[in-house]
Amino acid sequence: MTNHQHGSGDDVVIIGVGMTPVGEHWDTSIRELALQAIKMARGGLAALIPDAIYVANMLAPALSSQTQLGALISDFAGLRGVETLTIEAAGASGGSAIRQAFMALKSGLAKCVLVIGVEKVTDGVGTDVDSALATSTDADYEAIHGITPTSQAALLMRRYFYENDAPKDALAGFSITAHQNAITNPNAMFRQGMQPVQYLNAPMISAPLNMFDAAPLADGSAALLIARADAVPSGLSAPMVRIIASSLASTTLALHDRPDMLHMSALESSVQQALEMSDLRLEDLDLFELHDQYSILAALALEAAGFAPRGKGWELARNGEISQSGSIPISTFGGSKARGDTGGATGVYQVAEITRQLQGLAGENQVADARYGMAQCIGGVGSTAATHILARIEP
Amino acid sequence: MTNHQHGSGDDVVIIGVGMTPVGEHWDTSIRELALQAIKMARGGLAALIPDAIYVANMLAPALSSQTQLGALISDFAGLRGVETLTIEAAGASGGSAIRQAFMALKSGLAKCVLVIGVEKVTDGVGTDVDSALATSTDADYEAIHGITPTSQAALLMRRYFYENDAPKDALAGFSITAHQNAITNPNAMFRQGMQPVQYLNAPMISAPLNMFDAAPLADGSAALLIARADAVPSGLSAPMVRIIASSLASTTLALHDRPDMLHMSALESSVQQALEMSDLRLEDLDLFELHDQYSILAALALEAAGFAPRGKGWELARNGEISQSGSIPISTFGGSKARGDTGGATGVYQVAEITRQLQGLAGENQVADARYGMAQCIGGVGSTAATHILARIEP
Amino acid sequence: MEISRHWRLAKQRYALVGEVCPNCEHKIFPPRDICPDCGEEAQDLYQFSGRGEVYSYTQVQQAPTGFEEYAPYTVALIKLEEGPMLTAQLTDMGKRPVSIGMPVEMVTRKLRSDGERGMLIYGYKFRPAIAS
Amino acid sequence: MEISRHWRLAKQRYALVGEVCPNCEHKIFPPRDICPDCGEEAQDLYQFSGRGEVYSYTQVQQAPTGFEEYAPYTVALIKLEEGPMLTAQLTDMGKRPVSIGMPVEMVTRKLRSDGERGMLIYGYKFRPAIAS
Ligand SMILES: [Zn+2]
Ligand SMILES: [Zn+2]
Repeated sequence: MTNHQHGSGDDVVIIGVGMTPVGEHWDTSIRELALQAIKMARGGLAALIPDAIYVANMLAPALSSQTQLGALISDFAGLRGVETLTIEAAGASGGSAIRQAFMALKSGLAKCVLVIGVEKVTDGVGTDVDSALATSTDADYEAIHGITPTSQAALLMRRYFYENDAPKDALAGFSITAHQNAITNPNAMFRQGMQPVQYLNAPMISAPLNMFDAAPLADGSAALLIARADAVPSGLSAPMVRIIASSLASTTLALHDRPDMLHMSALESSVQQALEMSDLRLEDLDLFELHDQYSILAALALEAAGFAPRGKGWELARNGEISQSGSIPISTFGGSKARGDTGGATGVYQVAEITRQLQGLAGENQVADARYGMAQCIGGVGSTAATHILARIEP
Repeated sequence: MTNHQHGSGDDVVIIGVGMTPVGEHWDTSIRELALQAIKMARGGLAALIPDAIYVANMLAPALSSQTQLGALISDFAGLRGVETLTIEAAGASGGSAIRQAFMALKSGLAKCVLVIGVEKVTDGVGTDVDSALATSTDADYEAIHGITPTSQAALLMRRYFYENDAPKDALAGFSITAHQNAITNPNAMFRQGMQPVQYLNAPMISAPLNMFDAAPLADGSAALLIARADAVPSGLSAPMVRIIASSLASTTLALHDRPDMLHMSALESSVQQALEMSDLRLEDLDLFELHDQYSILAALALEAAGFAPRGKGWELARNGEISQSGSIPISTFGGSKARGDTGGATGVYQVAEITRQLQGLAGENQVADARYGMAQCIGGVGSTAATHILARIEP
Repeated sequence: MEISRHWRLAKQRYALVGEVCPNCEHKIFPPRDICPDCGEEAQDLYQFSGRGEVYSYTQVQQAPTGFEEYAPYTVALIKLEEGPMLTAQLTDMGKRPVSIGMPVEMVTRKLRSDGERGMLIYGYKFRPAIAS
Repeated sequence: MEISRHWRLAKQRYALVGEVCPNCEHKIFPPRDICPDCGEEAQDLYQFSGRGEVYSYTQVQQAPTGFEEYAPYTVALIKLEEGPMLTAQLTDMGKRPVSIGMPVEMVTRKLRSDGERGMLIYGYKFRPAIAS
């Protein structure tokens, strides 16, 4: 294993983190929500003007009738004139924007990039939200049949249970763990925890997928101030965290086009690439913020990454290995499931949360002695996957 | 002036170009349209698998109910699995995607990137198209008042005429030149040319802006295969062209928020940055593909770049300086005005056309001895501007 | 919305016309210009039989805009006997329970109505196979 | 669409309430959290007089969805007497020709109707100034 402590000038480091609470922000517009996260991320560094601002978003064109979020948000944040654009890869938008920031910084053409994930779901109502979500499926051959990401996850779930002969509550542990971890996360939407019996009695929303198998879609914004090591200002108040690997991979957009849909190839290859880039092995990772928008996706993500053999991902949720003190903690602040799912902003929340863990600033959610964390967000039910590995910088 | 012939390994070169005709492609879906351009760009280089595919698009979420174009198009093009995402900055999407490719290549994390601009306008009808275009304005404070980019251009035009005391037909030359150049462009939508009298008699679509002051919005796709010099395969059939400068800048999204709206600050600063990066002066440029979606924007772009003093951009269109043999040829294949406006794909068409010019493959549209060309596409009426400078590589 | 798109897709949606790769003989649906198996151009039309079996299924409770009148409805992944998989609704089920592996056949039905403009879109759904 | 958004913006739209920067005294409309002039937080509410003049104007022939019933209509950039510029429709013009520099004042009118759900959105438009 490489020693990641010998830094060089083109190292990519996170120097500021901001997250708004996730929930229904009826009184807050998309620009205001983004600004809240930006202010936190820029904290005491207001004098540091980012060279570029990348906005990750998937729903604003449909739900807020708004494009050009880059210019809108940059100007509203008092950063008029900056290089800016919007990046979209559905639920993988956030990780994709971080990937672009990583490359911009590595190129040396930017010294400091601000990445903002923002989603304002409550600008839409009722069936319009479901339609907007369905745009991440194949419009011509999936959405036209009345399908949504939720029903696609249910199709995967039913097949998974059929092939692996899993018990009815096989996935319950993902929900229970996420809700447990959210209790102490002030940004989380659900902080009451949940019991196994609640899972068993939960109403179906797309059988066999029940209410606790799906994450609530809600408003939220997270921001990261990321810089090259040779451009980091002195006197930072919090420890820095390094992004040591970054990758983005895809597969078919349509679920039915995949030769083997229970094998999440984009997730697998993005993890392989990230491990190779970081020169780490899976065992070196202390936590894994995966995209648990649906319980089944958590199981499949663990399998694709290699933490469990095919068909056995659900067992990790049964025996405590994904809990805060387990062998591979996931959703340490509640994940999409209990923190709330913020669409295209998800990947930015994940990296922000891992940063808190590696800084040792995770409070009651702290994973003991966390040195390496991996984040993975996905677009659609596995069409795109962005994976990042972060490392603690020893003081 | 720097000698741009001493290449180095991280030089960014265009090794493949594809453009579909612009028009109403009723029978072609967005994925098929993109594939047509990709096939041309990859030409004899099918063995070269790009490391990343960036899709530039602004209207698909609204008009085709489709997001995740990256995964959709990559898979359909036989490039399943590749790193891919969508970039949006309204009309500047195309140039923004090229900018991201430029940085990815400079970083060394990618050796070859495929950039695809695609817009499928005819998936929408009537007022839905105008609504989709209006998403590039400020939804809360502009679009809600019934404004569209066309009426914003008209507001700029009326004020411009008022302040500069310009004659009624001051901008006619932009249309006439563009239509003249399009006659010999097989990809152009309008190939009949036009006469001054047609401009004078044209119906108003948003007075004082007439039918010939606005570009027709239509379907089209353009693609660029871009590589690092150290990864270029041998035996290319066409000369290569180098991207020697790349920049992206912004200003306020809302027109009313700009302290001086006839001064296009994003356009100006992106040109300044590109000139500085290329170590060129304006006089060194042999052509300028500007974003002439509206005639007034052409005049303002020439002023912002420095080709004319404030309020005098229109005079360049009067005395032939923007024509094929003038001092600064623009819209050499018809521009958005006569080739057709393809929304987020525009910037990719522009760079593809400049490539043809610098390769000496522009046929009857050839600008004599073209060595340096500049492309600039803009989002909204000047909210975002992406500028690139390309150089011929001497054989 | 999107009138031209639905017109364009009518052949595939009404008649289940896909392609066969002239190179590797892989059958392709939905249609593509490039064979996903061998990378060659695949443009020979192929008429599918419309027979297949249920690979997975679920019941949609919360329908997107344009599908409200049908909710709840059952969507499924159907593996066609020629090989390809597709997404479609199940119809004409009566009281029959759905199961994985169940034989089904294609029928043409109304897929959705486009509220404001009143456009109706037709295409394939699948029902229990009457005979194999 | 977007019911909460329009509810949220009602104060600005009905009453032309913006902000004044506590630092540089710049008047701000539309409202912002950060003063574009000096970069300070700007959150002191400020009631604009509603008087201003036409900076530019045009007539919209081809209206976006939701505005068809008003077309053709005149949109303008209005420079408020306190400094800021905004975008709004002109109304109650009668036969009076519009011109740059024309004094106008704010009134509240229906901005658009949201077809399917029948929601009406009200807000500021500007008419020729009756008295200055
Ligand atoms: Zn084949
Ligand atoms: Zn101030």
